Amino acid sequence: MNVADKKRLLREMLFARRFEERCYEAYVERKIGGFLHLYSGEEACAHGVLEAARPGDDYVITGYRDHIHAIKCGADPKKVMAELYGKETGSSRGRGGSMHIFDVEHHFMGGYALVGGPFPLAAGMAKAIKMKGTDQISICFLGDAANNQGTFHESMNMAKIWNLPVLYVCENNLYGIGTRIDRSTAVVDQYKRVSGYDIPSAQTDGQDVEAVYKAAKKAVDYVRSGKGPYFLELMTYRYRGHSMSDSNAYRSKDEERMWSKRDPIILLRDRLIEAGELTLDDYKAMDTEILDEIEDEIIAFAEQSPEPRVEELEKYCLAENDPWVLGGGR
Amino acid sequence: MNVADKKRLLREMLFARRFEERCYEAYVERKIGGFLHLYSGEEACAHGVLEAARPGDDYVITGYRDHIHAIKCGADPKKVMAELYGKETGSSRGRGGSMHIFDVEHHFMGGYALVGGPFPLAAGMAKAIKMKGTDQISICFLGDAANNQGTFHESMNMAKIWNLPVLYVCENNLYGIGTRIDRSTAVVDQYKRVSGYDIPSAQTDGQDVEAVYKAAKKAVDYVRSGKGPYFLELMTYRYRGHSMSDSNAYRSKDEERMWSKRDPIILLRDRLIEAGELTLDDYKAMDTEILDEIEDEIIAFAEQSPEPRVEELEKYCLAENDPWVLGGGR
Amino acid sequence: MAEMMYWEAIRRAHDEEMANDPMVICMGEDIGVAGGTYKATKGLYEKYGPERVIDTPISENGYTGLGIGASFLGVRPIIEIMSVNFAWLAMDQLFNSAAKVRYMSGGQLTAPIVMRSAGGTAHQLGAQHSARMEKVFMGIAGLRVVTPSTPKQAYGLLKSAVRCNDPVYINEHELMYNMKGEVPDEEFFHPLEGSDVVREGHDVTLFGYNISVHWCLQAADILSKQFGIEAEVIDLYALSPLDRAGIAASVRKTHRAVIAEEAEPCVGVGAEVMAIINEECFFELDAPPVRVSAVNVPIPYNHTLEKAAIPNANDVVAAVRKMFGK
Amino acid sequence: MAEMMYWEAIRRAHDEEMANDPMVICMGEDIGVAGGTYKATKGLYEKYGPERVIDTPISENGYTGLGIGASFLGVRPIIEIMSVNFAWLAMDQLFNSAAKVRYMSGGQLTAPIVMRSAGGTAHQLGAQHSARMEKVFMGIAGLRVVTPSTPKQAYGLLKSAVRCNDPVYINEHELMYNMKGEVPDEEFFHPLEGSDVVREGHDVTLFGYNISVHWCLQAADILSKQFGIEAEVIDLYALSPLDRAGIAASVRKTHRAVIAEEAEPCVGVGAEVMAIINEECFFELDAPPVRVSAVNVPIPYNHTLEKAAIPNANDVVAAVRKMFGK
Ligand SMILES: Cc1ncc(C[n+]2csc(CCOP(=O)(O)OP(=O)(O)O)c2C)c(N)n1
Ligand SMILES: Cc1ncc(C[n+]2csc(CCOP(=O)(O)OP(=O)(O)O)c2C)c(N)n1
Ligand SMILES: [Mg+2]
Ligand SMILES: [Mg+2]
Repeated sequence: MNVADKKRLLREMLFARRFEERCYEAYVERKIGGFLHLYSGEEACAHGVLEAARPGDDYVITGYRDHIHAIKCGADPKKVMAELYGKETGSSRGRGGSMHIFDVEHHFMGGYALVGGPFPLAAGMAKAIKMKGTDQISICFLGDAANNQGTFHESMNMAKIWNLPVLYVCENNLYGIGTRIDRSTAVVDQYKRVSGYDIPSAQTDGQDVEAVYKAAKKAVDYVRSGKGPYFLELMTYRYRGHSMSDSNAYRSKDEERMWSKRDPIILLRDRLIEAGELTLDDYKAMDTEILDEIEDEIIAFAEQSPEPRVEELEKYCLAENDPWVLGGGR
Repeated sequence: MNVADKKRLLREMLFARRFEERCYEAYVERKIGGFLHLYSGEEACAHGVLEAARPGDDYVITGYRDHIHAIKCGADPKKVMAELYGKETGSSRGRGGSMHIFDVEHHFMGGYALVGGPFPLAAGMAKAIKMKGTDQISICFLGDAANNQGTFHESMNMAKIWNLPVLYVCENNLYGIGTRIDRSTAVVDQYKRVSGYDIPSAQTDGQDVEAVYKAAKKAVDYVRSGKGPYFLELMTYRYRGHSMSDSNAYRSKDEERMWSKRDPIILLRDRLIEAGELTLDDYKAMDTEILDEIEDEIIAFAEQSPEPRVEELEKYCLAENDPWVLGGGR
Repeated sequence: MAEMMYWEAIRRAHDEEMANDPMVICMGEDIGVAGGTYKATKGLYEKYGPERVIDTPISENGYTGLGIGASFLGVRPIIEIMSVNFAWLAMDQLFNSAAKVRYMSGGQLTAPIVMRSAGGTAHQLGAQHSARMEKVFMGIAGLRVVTPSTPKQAYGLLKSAVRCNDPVYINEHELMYNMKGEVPDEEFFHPLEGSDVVREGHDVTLFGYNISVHWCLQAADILSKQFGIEAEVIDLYALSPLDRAGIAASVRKTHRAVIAEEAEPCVGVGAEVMAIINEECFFELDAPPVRVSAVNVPIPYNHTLEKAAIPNANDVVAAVRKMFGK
Repeated sequence: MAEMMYWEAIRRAHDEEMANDPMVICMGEDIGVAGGTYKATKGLYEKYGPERVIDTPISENGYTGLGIGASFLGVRPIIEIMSVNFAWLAMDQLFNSAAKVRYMSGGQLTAPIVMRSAGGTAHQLGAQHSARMEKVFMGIAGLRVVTPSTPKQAYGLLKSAVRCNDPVYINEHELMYNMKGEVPDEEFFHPLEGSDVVREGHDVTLFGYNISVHWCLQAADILSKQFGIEAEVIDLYALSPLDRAGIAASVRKTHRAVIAEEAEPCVGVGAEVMAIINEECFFELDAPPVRVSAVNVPIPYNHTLEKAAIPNANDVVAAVRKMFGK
């Protein structure tokens, strides 16, 4: 990664943080409803991995904690925010909400709310890629606790026997809601769990975006070269509760403090400052610019956008005017 | 195992073989309906393992290929055959059929027809044993292909984190119906698949009942001592098609011949003869006795037993006269 | 008689049943250390320990099956599925194992489990967290289905369900956990079959269950005050088996029926109640029975669309007015 | 017009669609090398190879999800679930992913998969292999459900299902795979909505689907010959959405209705058709509609009990005779 890339990444990650924190406020203001799962603290995961891939071209899928993955793939943050506001201009036309961001144009194939659901979907996208013969890959981001779902096992096995171009990224933030990983999981090092499928894997610091990038590069190259699936575990931490309705009482302040010392944004910022590539003032200016952009463009867009029309409630349930429903193209 | 035990085991296994082959005939004669899965060729698995355990006291569960496990637990072969005949005297009163033999009195907790279904049920029985604080164990027999079901993964993980006294026995006969194990499974050595749950495991020749007994003894002792779950893989082969409706065309004659040379009954018989503990005449006499018993007692019982009464069609669906349905014991 | 919230009533039932019988356990995701998403098991982990209040991995089919297996040996597990939407993952064990084992073992073995979950559409939880699935549970022989509309029922139904020898599914509602109501101070077991007349009337019967009972009660009030129509309201707290006699008795009296259900109509509670009415007392009807149901779509996130998808008391009123031409 | 068997018709549809579009694949347990339990994919492995005719591991939810994911990118998977009883394991992906994705993505993404399976009670397969689950599939928005009663329908419905942009579930019947019937020689696409009048009559309408259409036809014959009752028979090959207009039109003509279903009655096809009749043409009815359904039990193994649990043509005749007091 060259300096320009690093600076861009820094900006992207800072943008992600500010975006998520602004969602928090909007939720408190009751502009956003439903379940809201924020990515603060985990930014280096999506950014490091996708930087090593081809966002917008490779196919990406994840769970309910999905805003940032969508944006990094190329989704317009305005549309993502409008989705959270439930507006017709939202990325899913206000029908999806926070857990169901979609931007198919940019190959962001959605956020799904059933834990473990995306594992087989990602393998399926890889199967399609393989049939088409392109050099794209399928990338699935999911949490640590999701790996206890049966779909994990079934998908790893299928991905391997059919040699599918899929990269599974485990964002291991040590908890599934309020349950610590060691209370739910026999083997806590997630990268070790795929030995039963003969899938190569690695575990990496998920707070250092450069480390993530390096590990992901290797993983992406492996998968893209046609060698089959790969499993990458990133050790990370979420700053906020599981969702907005989570008290977060199950974690110690000490643990939280320890992790906040390894903030992915600060880590990269300080490294750039140390290398003389950035000043604190540059950083502050960047931050101000981001905050302004979020307020003046993104929130404004979401606020001003229209709601879906009630007359269109039944739209998008089934395909419209599909000729085969009548038994043929005529 | 002393000589008397070995001779008894030989008789039990020969009985099992003759019982299953007689089922085959009865099916052809249309006395038995539905799906019928025979155990011929795999006798050393159930016998070796349960010989090392406490059949009738330990809790045993398996899939649809279940006659012999039930009998080894203590189920009366007459009742098992009557079940196959669909009679009221059958072990499940004619309601279950071949795939659903139950003998709860002897702690044979049933045959289940959904592949992978018994994995969590077995863990649950182990949980109950643990709560009761007895030194019983739960034993689950299932096939190789069942291990690709999500319940396998979920159950192994739970059995380990809760340290449950359950022994999983994989009867690896190399096929799931007509699909060879290497076509459906990334890691064909099944005992290796449990490393992802930190469960100890072993692989053993499943045709040599003494070898099975030895490996099972170790496994049973481990589980009974409270150390947690164990996984035992037995390499075996079924002689017949998957069920009576299976053409068995997907296996080569060579392969079949190779395995028939390691017939579990012949292996033990010849070992006893070689050691001077048995003559071929003894064996033949034993066989005749078994055949007579099957015909004169077992088949006769099944034939002569009455069918369930149609008036009792709705019995056994819900509990009868359960006081709590009316809101209390009064 | 104390007032308590729906969740408190459920918690109390858990607590009493666990105190009464050491074989009663509860299990589910985040029910232990965290006390349960809807607080149904709050404080029980501290009281009964990790062997009886079990935080499970995210393995719905697995831990449901584990509970069923334990129940074979006399354990009485109360299995929480956080949201009914996740129950699709556990249907295999619930239906293929629990609901069938008594029958296919010729009565030897039974699976006395309780499964409970939050069902129903709450506030903007989106398509994958808003399904109403009671009809799926009702359709299968060997399983009982109940659904509490009040804290009292939530308490008493769970108590009886734990002791009943059949597997019982309890359908709770996400929006009702904070609802308040009277619950008797003394121990109380609610029947698992039957139905309740919660308001007497003679012009029309409004059938509801769970949250829709409240729409019916509201609607009955409006109908009485504004239109002079006296509606009888029946609470179908038992969805399987349904109370055929109770349904028929009320229709014989009022000669008209409206069924309010939160779910989409197709093969739902409304259809079944209509079928029962047709079978039991067709000639008593003065007008065709009507169902008030959701629009047949996955539930949208947008609040306005969401509200438009789900029926409410006004829709019940409108249906009755139309029936009476008022 | 050639005679072929139901399984041959399904096989032909697979073959033609796979030949027509390289993105059509099929997947399931033992469908490849072994040719499929009911031969629906016989010979296709040899013709199209392992990348398109895929023997899956025993991982129903996994491979269903895999098919859905592939369909996001334009693949058209035909997913076989060997027996509908195993579909409980795959409901999560079918309902939570395939049926909801179009709606919750605001129309961006669709899952044009076909899932097909043998449903229905065959010969003594026992409780875990004999469930009839069509009602479960019907109740969920976003999924189409069809069920062929003849080889011609089996062929034409699968062809249209493969091309349709919605997910489609096809309910086949274990006892019908060897049934013979005419199938047009030229390519033919059957509509996925509507219903067929398969026998005209004016005294009563018998509604059937899949195997129960044949009971209705037999019953109509007996009724005509022995009792002078001329029954109209309607084949509800589309179970979701149901043909409200077609159902109502026939009842307006005959004023009487009997619905024959192989499944237990509770929240089933019979209930829904009765509800539709009540909603569409209640005042046209000369008698209460009747459903002829299975007894509400898991299916027993014993042959006599099994037969007693499942309805047949005689039960339809009896229901009509009772209705006419004959
Ligand atoms: C099938 C299913 N079960 C349970 C839930 C409830 N739930 C939502 S998120 C979650 C924890 C997931 O943890 P993890 O996979 O580690 O992801 P993280 O939230 O930590 O990013 C649970 C239990 C769900 N949404 N779906
Ligand atoms: C959930 C489920 N899927 C598929 C089937 C159909 N089926 C029955 S047995 C079987 C193969 C199982 O093979 P294995 O576990 O190796 O046991 P074996 O028959 O070889 O003893 C399959 C696919 C089933 N009964 N249940
Ligand atoms: Mg996590
Ligand atoms: Mg096998």
